[in-house]
Amino acid sequence: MKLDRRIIFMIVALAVVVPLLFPLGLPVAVTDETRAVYERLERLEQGSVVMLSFDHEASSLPEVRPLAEAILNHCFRRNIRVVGLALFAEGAAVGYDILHDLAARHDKQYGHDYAYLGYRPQYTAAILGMGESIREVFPTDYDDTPYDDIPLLREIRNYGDIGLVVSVADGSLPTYWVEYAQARYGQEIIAALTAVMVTAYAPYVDAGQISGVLGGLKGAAEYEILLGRHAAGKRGMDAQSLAHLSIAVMIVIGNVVAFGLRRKNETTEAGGHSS
Amino acid sequence: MILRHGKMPQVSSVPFALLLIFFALILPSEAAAADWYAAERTPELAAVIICAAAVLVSVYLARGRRFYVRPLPGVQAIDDALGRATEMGAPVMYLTGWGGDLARPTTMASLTILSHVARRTAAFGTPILFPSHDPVVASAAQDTIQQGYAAGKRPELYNSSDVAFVTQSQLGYAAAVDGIMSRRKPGAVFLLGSFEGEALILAETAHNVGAVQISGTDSTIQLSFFLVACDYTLIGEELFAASGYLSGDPLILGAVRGQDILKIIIVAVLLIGTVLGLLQIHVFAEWFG
Amino acid sequence: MSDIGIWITALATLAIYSFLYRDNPFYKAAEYLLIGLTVGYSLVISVKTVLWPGLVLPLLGGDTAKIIPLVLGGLMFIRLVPKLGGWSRIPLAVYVGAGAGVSIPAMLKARVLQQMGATMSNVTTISGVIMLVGVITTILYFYFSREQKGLLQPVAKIGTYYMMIFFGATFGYTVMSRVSLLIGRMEFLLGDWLRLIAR
Amino acid sequence: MLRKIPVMVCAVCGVFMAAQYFIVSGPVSQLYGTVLDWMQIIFVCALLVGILHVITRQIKNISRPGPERWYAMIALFGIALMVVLGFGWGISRGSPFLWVFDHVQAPMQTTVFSLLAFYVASAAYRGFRARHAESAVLVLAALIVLLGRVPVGEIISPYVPQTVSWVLNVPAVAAKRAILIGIGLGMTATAIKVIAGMERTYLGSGGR
Repeated sequence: MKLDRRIIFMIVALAVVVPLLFPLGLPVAVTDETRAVYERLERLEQGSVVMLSFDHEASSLPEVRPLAEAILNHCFRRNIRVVGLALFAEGAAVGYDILHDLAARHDKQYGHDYAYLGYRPQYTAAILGMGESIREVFPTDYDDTPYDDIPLLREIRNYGDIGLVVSVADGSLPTYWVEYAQARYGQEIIAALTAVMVTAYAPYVDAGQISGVLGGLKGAAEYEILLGRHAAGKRGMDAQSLAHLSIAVMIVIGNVVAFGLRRKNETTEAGGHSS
Repeated sequence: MILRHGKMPQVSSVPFALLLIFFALILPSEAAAADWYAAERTPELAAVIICAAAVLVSVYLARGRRFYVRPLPGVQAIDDALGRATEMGAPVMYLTGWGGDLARPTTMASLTILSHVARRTAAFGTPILFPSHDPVVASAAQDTIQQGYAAGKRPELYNSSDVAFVTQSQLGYAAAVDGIMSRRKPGAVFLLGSFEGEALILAETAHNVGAVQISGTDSTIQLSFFLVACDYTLIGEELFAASGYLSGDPLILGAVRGQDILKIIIVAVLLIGTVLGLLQIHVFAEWFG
Repeated sequence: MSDIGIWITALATLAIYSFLYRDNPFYKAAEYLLIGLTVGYSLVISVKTVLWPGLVLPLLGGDTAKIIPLVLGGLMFIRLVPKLGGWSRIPLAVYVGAGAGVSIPAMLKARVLQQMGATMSNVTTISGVIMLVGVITTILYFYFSREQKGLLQPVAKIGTYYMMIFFGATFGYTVMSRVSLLIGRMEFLLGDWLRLIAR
Repeated sequence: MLRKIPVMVCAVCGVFMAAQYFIVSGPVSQLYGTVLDWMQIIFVCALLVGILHVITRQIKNISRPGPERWYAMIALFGIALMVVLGFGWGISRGSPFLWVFDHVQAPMQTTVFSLLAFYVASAAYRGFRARHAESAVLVLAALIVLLGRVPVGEIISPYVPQTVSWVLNVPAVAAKRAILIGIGLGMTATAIKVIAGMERTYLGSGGR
């Protein structure tokens, strides 16, 4: 059965739009993976420093923003200090916005509670360089203030002063954090990933090279539930469910149709090959 | 298939000398001069030495003979696809993906396969379209295709506007390639190299214009799409093996053989480590942690 | 967000979605605008945050050690003159060579040794055994020096099944990602723009 | 000369950068940091060269008659806009540069990417066929993850999410791990060949 692609497109669009307009309120259960990330951050001492790296392009913003916000809400609420940076050019502006927005929401002061270093290209060199000296890699912050003029940064030399690195990523960047910061300097890494990347990092989690993975819009919604906040991603979860369901149904229909055609072919021309 | 024996590039002796001096200094010093040698990194050093030895020795041995590489279904499909495009009187499109530059091993392997494809299409008189996201890759492809046509005695087939740099932007590249596909309607589309998010856009459009799609990539995420959307798919390392199989280049075949030896070593180590682990001897596995 | 901003964003979003119906001038205009903006953005960010503080300011401050990267970077620009293009191979060689050198021990440790260690460390559980079998059979699937006959055939077959599970799971997760992006855009169109849903 | 020098430079840089990993020494790690610094500068310069290519190409297109010239003008307008805003008013909070990024560039990129949600659906409909045992496993794994990772899976059965977790953490990890090992070996082999001067594709035309 040859179906116009546009009919399929329409089904997907409806599966997303309808539940956004008329929410179903499906329950969101928290997975162990998300809980592990939450508990790791709970174990950090107050005042310790988390390095949040915006390792993504602007194109994945709807997935990346809720993830970064969930982590930052947790950090700021627990008085954990945050140093932001970006290893992708487009992450630079996104991270700058998100960090300042969230800090304002929690009444945090720039230079004491958080700082934003900005962007460095060529991630291998940047990640390795920070293992020796962060000041060498970032002589100034994003707004051109010299590194040593920022009280929070003055206390930080290299990974030795960083409790945890969280890489918010839509691609292979956490691999570089593992290969260069974890393997070489023993830096602990957590990855907040778009859903598409989750399976790619499972081996690293299993081998203990990454301490935890927070995955996709669903992971962000779960995290907000753990934080006891009104789950911002919850409405999205209804749409997500319905869209998945409609695609699953299409896979099944496609197979049933193909199977039916094959049976028909076999009866008309015995032994004929299909596909 | 053309064997290129004796075309081995000259190996500079300087890096080998440097490597030798370095290792000669390092190896005996573990006990003596532990202050400047990072002793906790000995497992990595051992791994580097084993790998370098396996690869370099295999490449050296490959000079005089042709190592066997098992045939891969995707490779056999390449000639069929070229034949089909010729029958239809349609061109062939070849893409190396937005994810790779010239320094990436997959791009290098893909250009080797391109050289085979160019020679075959020259024999059939079928033109190749090669839009690229990277000016350096584009210029390397121009050389490769020109040489292939020349080897097939059809140098006049080459058209410089068919083999060109388009744009660096990922989605701009995808849109441009889509446009070329819907206008020129290639009979076969090769998607071999490092692909990212654009992979499915390209594969879907290729299906829409009725082309046979032969794909291969090292990106595990895009592989799941290629398996679903394309007619033949080379999985991960099969791309490297395919380039060796088609070119007969001793440099590539030697490296493939070297990696095969390493795989056997790894499987053996895994089995030994497991047995020792069951006997409660954990020291061995800890070296790897 | 200001109203003008919302309208501009909404129109740009709709211009791109119009491609789903078919290719059209609105989509093409949006596509080219996007190419221009991304190129301009990366130009500004890399000059202002990298080249300026990392090279120009130190040079103006008299840091003579920065002359080497200045020369290497300058040689890249020689590429623009086709006749002298060969000189750009020198910085390229530094880049590729240093990158290759750094990656050898790092790659072997993170991708090979640590993964082997994790595979061996918990074979006392059923899942551990299933894992070990999967790793070995999949590695052997990629053994090219012999035809997949005899013992190697069933082994490689098992490896294929493991890979299919992995690729299927990846496909599922990728759908999840792409749908999330669509949800994000729809929330914008229905919420910020049309105000049909609360934000 | 221009062929030999790069190969030597590449070899020396490669050997040094690999060797320093095993050496604990102040001057060595300082030199290593310096080389990393060079790599960043070279990368940015390569990027700028690429950007200049794009600009000259669009300028060429403007001089040609036909509809392409209008599109080229739009692209050049985009570049010029960001450059003028970025260098004129800076890139800090509240700058017009960031406004354009937030309101035009970022949402457009997101939208283009979200087109894939539709393509995924149509590919799933036509391509996901259980033709033989292997592809049946592929289809099944995709369906399980598709349903198991969203609330709807928990409604179908509480075992669905658990199954998904197991599938993701055991068989999928095994396959991915083997692929990682294989590609790791392939990349290492290539890196060794590059340093030894045997693999010269990166030098571009005429390198090999």
